[in-house]
Amino acid sequence: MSWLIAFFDWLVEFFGDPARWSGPDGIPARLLEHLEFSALALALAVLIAVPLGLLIGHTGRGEVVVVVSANLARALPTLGLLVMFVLLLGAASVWPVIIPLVLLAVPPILVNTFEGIKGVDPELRDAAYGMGLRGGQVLGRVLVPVALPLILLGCRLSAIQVVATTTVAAYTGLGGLGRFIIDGFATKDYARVVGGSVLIVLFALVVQILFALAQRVTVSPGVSRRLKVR
Amino acid sequence: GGGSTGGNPLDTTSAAPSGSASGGGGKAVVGSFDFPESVLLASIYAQALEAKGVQVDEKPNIGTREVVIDQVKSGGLTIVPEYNGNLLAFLDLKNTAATTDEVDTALQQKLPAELEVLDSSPAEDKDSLSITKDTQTKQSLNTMEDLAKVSKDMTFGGPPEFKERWEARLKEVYGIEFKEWKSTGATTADALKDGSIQVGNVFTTDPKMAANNLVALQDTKNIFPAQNVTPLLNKAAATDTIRTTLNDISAKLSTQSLLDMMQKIAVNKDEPATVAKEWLTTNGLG
Amino acid sequence: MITFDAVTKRYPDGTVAVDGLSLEAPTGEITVFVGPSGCGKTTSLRMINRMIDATEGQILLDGVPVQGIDPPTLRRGIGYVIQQAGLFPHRRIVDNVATVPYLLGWDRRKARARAMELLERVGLDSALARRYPFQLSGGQQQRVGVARALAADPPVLLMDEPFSAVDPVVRTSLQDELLRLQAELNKTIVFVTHDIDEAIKLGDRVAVLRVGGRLAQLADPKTLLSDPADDFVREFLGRDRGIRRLQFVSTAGLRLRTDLTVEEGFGGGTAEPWALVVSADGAPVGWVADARPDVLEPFGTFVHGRDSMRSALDAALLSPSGCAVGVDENGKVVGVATREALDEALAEAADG
Amino acid sequence: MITFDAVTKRYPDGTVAVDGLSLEAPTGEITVFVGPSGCGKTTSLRMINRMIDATEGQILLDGVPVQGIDPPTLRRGIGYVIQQAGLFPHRRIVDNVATVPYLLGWDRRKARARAMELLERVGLDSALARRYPFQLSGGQQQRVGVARALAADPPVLLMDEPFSAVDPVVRTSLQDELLRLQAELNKTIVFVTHDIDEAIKLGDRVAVLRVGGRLAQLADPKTLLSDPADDFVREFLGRDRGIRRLQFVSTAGLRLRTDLTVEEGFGGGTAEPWALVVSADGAPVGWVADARPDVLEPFGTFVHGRDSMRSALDAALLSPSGCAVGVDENGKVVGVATREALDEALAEAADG
Amino acid sequence: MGDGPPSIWEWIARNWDTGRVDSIRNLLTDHLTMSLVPILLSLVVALPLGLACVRWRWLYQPTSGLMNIVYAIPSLPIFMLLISVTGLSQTTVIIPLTFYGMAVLIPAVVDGLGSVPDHVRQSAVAMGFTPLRRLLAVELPIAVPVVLAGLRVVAVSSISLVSVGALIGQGGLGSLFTRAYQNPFMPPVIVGIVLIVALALVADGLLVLAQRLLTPWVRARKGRA
Ligand SMILES: Nc1ncnc2c1ncn2[C@@H]1O[C@H](COP(=O)(O)OP(=O)(O)OP(=O)(O)O)[C@@H](O)[C@H]1O
Ligand SMILES: Nc1ncnc2c1ncn2[C@@H]1O[C@H](COP(=O)(O)OP(=O)(O)OP(=O)(O)O)[C@@H](O)[C@H]1O
Ligand SMILES: [Mg+2]
Ligand SMILES: [Mg+2]
Repeated sequence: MSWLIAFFDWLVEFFGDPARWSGPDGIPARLLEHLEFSALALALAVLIAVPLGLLIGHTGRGEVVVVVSANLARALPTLGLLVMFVLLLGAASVWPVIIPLVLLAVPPILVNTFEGIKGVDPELRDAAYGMGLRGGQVLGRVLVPVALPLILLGCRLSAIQVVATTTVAAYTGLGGLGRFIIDGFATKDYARVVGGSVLIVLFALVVQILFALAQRVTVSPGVSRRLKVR
Repeated sequence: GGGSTGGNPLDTTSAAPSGSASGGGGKAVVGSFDFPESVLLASIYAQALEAKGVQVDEKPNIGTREVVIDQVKSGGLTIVPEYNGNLLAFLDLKNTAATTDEVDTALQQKLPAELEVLDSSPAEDKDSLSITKDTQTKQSLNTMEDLAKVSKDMTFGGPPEFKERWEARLKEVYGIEFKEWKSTGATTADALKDGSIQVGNVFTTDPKMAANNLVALQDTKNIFPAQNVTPLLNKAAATDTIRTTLNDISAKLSTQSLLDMMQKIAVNKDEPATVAKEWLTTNGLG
Repeated sequence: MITFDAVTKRYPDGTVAVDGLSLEAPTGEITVFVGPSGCGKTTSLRMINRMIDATEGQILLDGVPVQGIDPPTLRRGIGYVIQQAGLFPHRRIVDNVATVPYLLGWDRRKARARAMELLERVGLDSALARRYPFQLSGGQQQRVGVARALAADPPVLLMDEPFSAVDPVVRTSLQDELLRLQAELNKTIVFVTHDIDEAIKLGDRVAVLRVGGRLAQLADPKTLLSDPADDFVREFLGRDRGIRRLQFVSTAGLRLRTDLTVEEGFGGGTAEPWALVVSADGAPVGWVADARPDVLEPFGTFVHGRDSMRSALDAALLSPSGCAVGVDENGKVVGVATREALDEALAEAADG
Repeated sequence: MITFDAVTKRYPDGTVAVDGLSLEAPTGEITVFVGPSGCGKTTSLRMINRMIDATEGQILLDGVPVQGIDPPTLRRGIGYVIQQAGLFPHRRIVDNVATVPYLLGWDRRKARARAMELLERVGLDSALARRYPFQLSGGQQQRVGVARALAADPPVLLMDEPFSAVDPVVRTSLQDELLRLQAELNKTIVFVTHDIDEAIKLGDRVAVLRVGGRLAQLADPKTLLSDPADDFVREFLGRDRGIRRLQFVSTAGLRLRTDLTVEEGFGGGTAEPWALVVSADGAPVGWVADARPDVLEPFGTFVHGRDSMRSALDAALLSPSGCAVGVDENGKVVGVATREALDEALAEAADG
Repeated sequence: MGDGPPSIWEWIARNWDTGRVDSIRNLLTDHLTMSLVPILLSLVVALPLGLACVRWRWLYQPTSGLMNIVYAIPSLPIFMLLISVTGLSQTTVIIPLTFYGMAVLIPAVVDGLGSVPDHVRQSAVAMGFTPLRRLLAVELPIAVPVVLAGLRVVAVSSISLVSVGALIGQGGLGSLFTRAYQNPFMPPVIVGIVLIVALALVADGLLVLAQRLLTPWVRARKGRA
């Protein structure tokens, strides 16, 4: 119980402090930074992984590459990459943070996109070609809409991991909500650690909700089978 | 921001203090802060104690003072290489003691019951506000008083806890206020060099000072207290073996030897443990 | 007309799926490919719309080699129906049907109107048009598949075991539907099945393939049943070949006797051992034997002129009298086919 | 014997799947449940081994109510075969078959030996025993399913559409296999199918159910075909009822003429318009007409005494002579059934 | 000991086994402990929880919702908060990693049991399996491939996640990263990354091997186009 009370006290202390809500170390600024890092990393990952997944899933060539490289990328320690790129590129730019995050985000998107496309019923693919759709049309008008739930799932998993992991950016002196956590830990200000973590979890939940909404809007009810039968 | 640590329910923690001196050597957990010099000092302590038959457990690189002291209090750590001035500032922010003696005396009064400090070593590693030689020439800054005039346009960088401890004091004593405070951990020196900050908090024994052409501004009003290397102990776990061993080390340690050793670590990339061992052997303590 | 000219398909792994196939699928007729599993039916079919390219020989569409036509363009002019219908799950039924019109750049309104018309044509309620495929039963989906293939009014229709995933009752109704449609539309249809009954029911011509992709026999169903080219075909046709052949013999020429009926309620008999009791409105009621005038015996009927001799024979076998009752489309008795009359007709059929 | 005594099953959602069903499945016979989809066949079957519990009424196994028996114990004494075979994908074939013996605590060696014996019995090569299910064809899997159900030699076997997922050719061979096995083993079998042909082929007794789970008719197949209880059953039996009935009429009593054969190579004719040419070793070669002595016309054969009248009729219809050639088990001609002889036999059958 | 920084090979040779806590060898052992324990622990916990979720369907929604949240919490603050409870021990790292593992494995167990074809389950019932025996002898073995697939993800990501613990001084090989960061030097980073990836791949390979051995009945069926 005392745990819960302490937790609540911290939240009040953190969110209740008006100074927290402005300035370069305020919640809005940090949130924005966090959003920038995560969004940039995710966008890059999507730009890399989705086309690659589509290509490999569609042509059926390079399946082994996907599996192996996805596993390899999952195994890469983000902290290690972060340090490596700081040492290589200096701590001033955002790339030492963005590159590891992209590497983190690529595997789930790649694997899900690939599996999604590959998993489309071959009969469907056949029917599409049989009706005279060209390769690109088959991909864009049939395979992608049908595989969309899986593709979005991959993006969602990646987004959440990225949001949670962007925290580490603070270790090298960059901003984001991780600042609250690292600084709070350094000064043993648990209110800040807890407040920052709660912000990140909320952020992740908002991301989940956004993806759920995106799924509702973009995935055909015929695929999600959302409609009641009769 | 409120950095209050008072009333934190987690301050009294569970880990039981390791049982006090038992027969031969006893046991000790030697921890360190998350910067190389602290790791080096901890390694010196640990290896010296081992040589004396103490069973040592090392926990290097834990984090900041705020975290580490807690662990010493609770007994999670037995020994940490401390700096007397910073420790005092941590325990009593308002204290203005400056010289080694003043600081040590004040420290004895303020030290919580669970803790114990041993003799301070002559070796010292002071905090500083540092700037690049470039900035120094351009703006002709030499002292912290000079800095006060231009600081409003400057960005400061240092470890996160530095702001908590010094923001108010700097303003009060020198009238220094910065445009922005940035958290730069181990990269403060690099940040100074690439210009993302103009003033940084670097230790005077940090080899990066020389390597990056940095200069420390003179602390004319002595707000940065003496920073002699001083072992901090958990009283319950301290034994006489530990006390004598560590006091012997403190006696032999000098600022120059600290500088030399840090040079080996930073430039030659020798391992702290190796450097520590070397020093102990040379000084007949290993 | 679709012409296979010495077509061979060898897969990269060496499998010869089709071997020197030459045949013609005439315009406006249903040509059925039938044969055991793996005999190359699907391969043959898919070479027509170039889903698979022939290794040797060529396939001509009204005299034009398909190899010369860009595959997507070729395919848009050929309807294609497959087993699980292959409907696009993410599109509504109406849009599924309008797929090819959209591809051809038709105006949206026009394409949809066409789709609605076709849904009606294949016997689907227009309320289904706004549904998604998963909301339809298997048989309904299959109908949509047919409608979709017909959407751009292609002259040629390829159907690969389109009805084999639905249950027998639905299957029969889909077959009947297809025959009805074909009577209206007169497409050139190539139909693949492994079910010989389906082949015989639907085909104007049936091509029996044997494993290895060689043509065993190409003939109309009746000839196939009466003159199987070899033991393989005979075996494949299975039992009842003789009886099934009767399906192609009309009852139009079957001699009926009208003097064997008595009206219900009138006690009088006929000169023969059996008499058929007929109700006031002309419907058959039962046979009575001379010997036991009060017992009604079962009877069997066939629609004279429409049903085949198979039905007539069946009707005869259902009754102890050995006679089949001929009725008109409304079920009114038009006469009785005695065993002698049947024998006569059967003998004629066998000769012809 | 399995007895249904006024059994009703009402599902929690209110669906009445089985409604007051009373019938008996006699020991050592195959009782087939047949009916349209959703008529409660599966539900009825599963109430026997208590996979589903009856809402009202009771089911007796040799007079003992199944409700009183602990379900696992009950089930171990009842073989169960289903459509997808339901083999355990993670166990080798031999272990799949030995499942129930293992459950009953048999010694491992003994259980395996039993499994091997059964595999052979259902016609599977013992080399397959060490394979996993996915390495077998659908038909082979189904055979394993039967072997598994028989493993502990249960007196009762429940089969729920066991053969409906395999192709027609394999299906026929599985049915034949089952009949052969049953002739050896004499189990009490309850067999569910929606295919009336299968029901008629396999059943000693056929129970036709109508939707709502009510019994429409329970009879042996012959009676079912000749005397359908009502229009529902008649409709369900479909066309060819008369012809199919002949399946149950033996050709043993069919009168054969032996004076219509001529030996191959001998130019001489007979007094009749048709003569059957027979080779030196007694095999039929073809019919010759008096009018065209050098043209061999096709013929059809039946094994006299073994085949049914249906085969004989079919054989007759295959030939322009209108006569069926009777042969013995070795294919040697034993005589010719003329149309008159067939008519006679058919008339007799209709009367009987 | 020469002047100037050592080459990566010299550095490895020097640090491989110094007998101190931070020798590469010791870090490797620590790393293994801190990653293997959560992998095993999460499996042990997720199995019964997954079974419960299958048995009581209503449990699954809240459980998976909770696990989704757990998954969204960054590891770092949990490490930090746990220090006050579990101290500077490996437990501090093991606990959150176990939860992450559960977040992946519970759905895997549920999906795995869901992958048991209904006809297989039915025929097990019909042959007289008792519910427990059916679970152990039929359903769990068939669920193995799906569960193992989840376990592979857990293994690889646990091994890589342990390194974050370095930020509180408990990161196994991850401490090579913080060290190299504080005292800028590339070889430790490279060694750390390579060893972690190698560990992950070895673990993954072992699991693939385990899958081969445990599930000889699963073979990629080469479908034709
Ligand atoms: N892509 C391929 N590569 C190699 N061999 C193939 C390929 N596709 C089909 N085959 C082989 O070619 C032969 C004919 O295949 P096809 O699919 O045309 O048979 P089918 O008559 O349609 O059989 P089914 O009735 O089973 O559909 C088979 O032996 C098959 O195994
Ligand atoms: N668990 C259930 N809950 C509610 N209704 C059910 C359930 N199982 C079956 N039914 C209904 O009970 C009726 C009989 O089902 P059953 O499965 O016995 O039919 P069936 O004759 O085996 O059909 P099929 O030939 O399709 O297998 C159907 O209307 C079905 O929808
Ligand atoms: Mg095919
Ligand atoms: Mg059923």
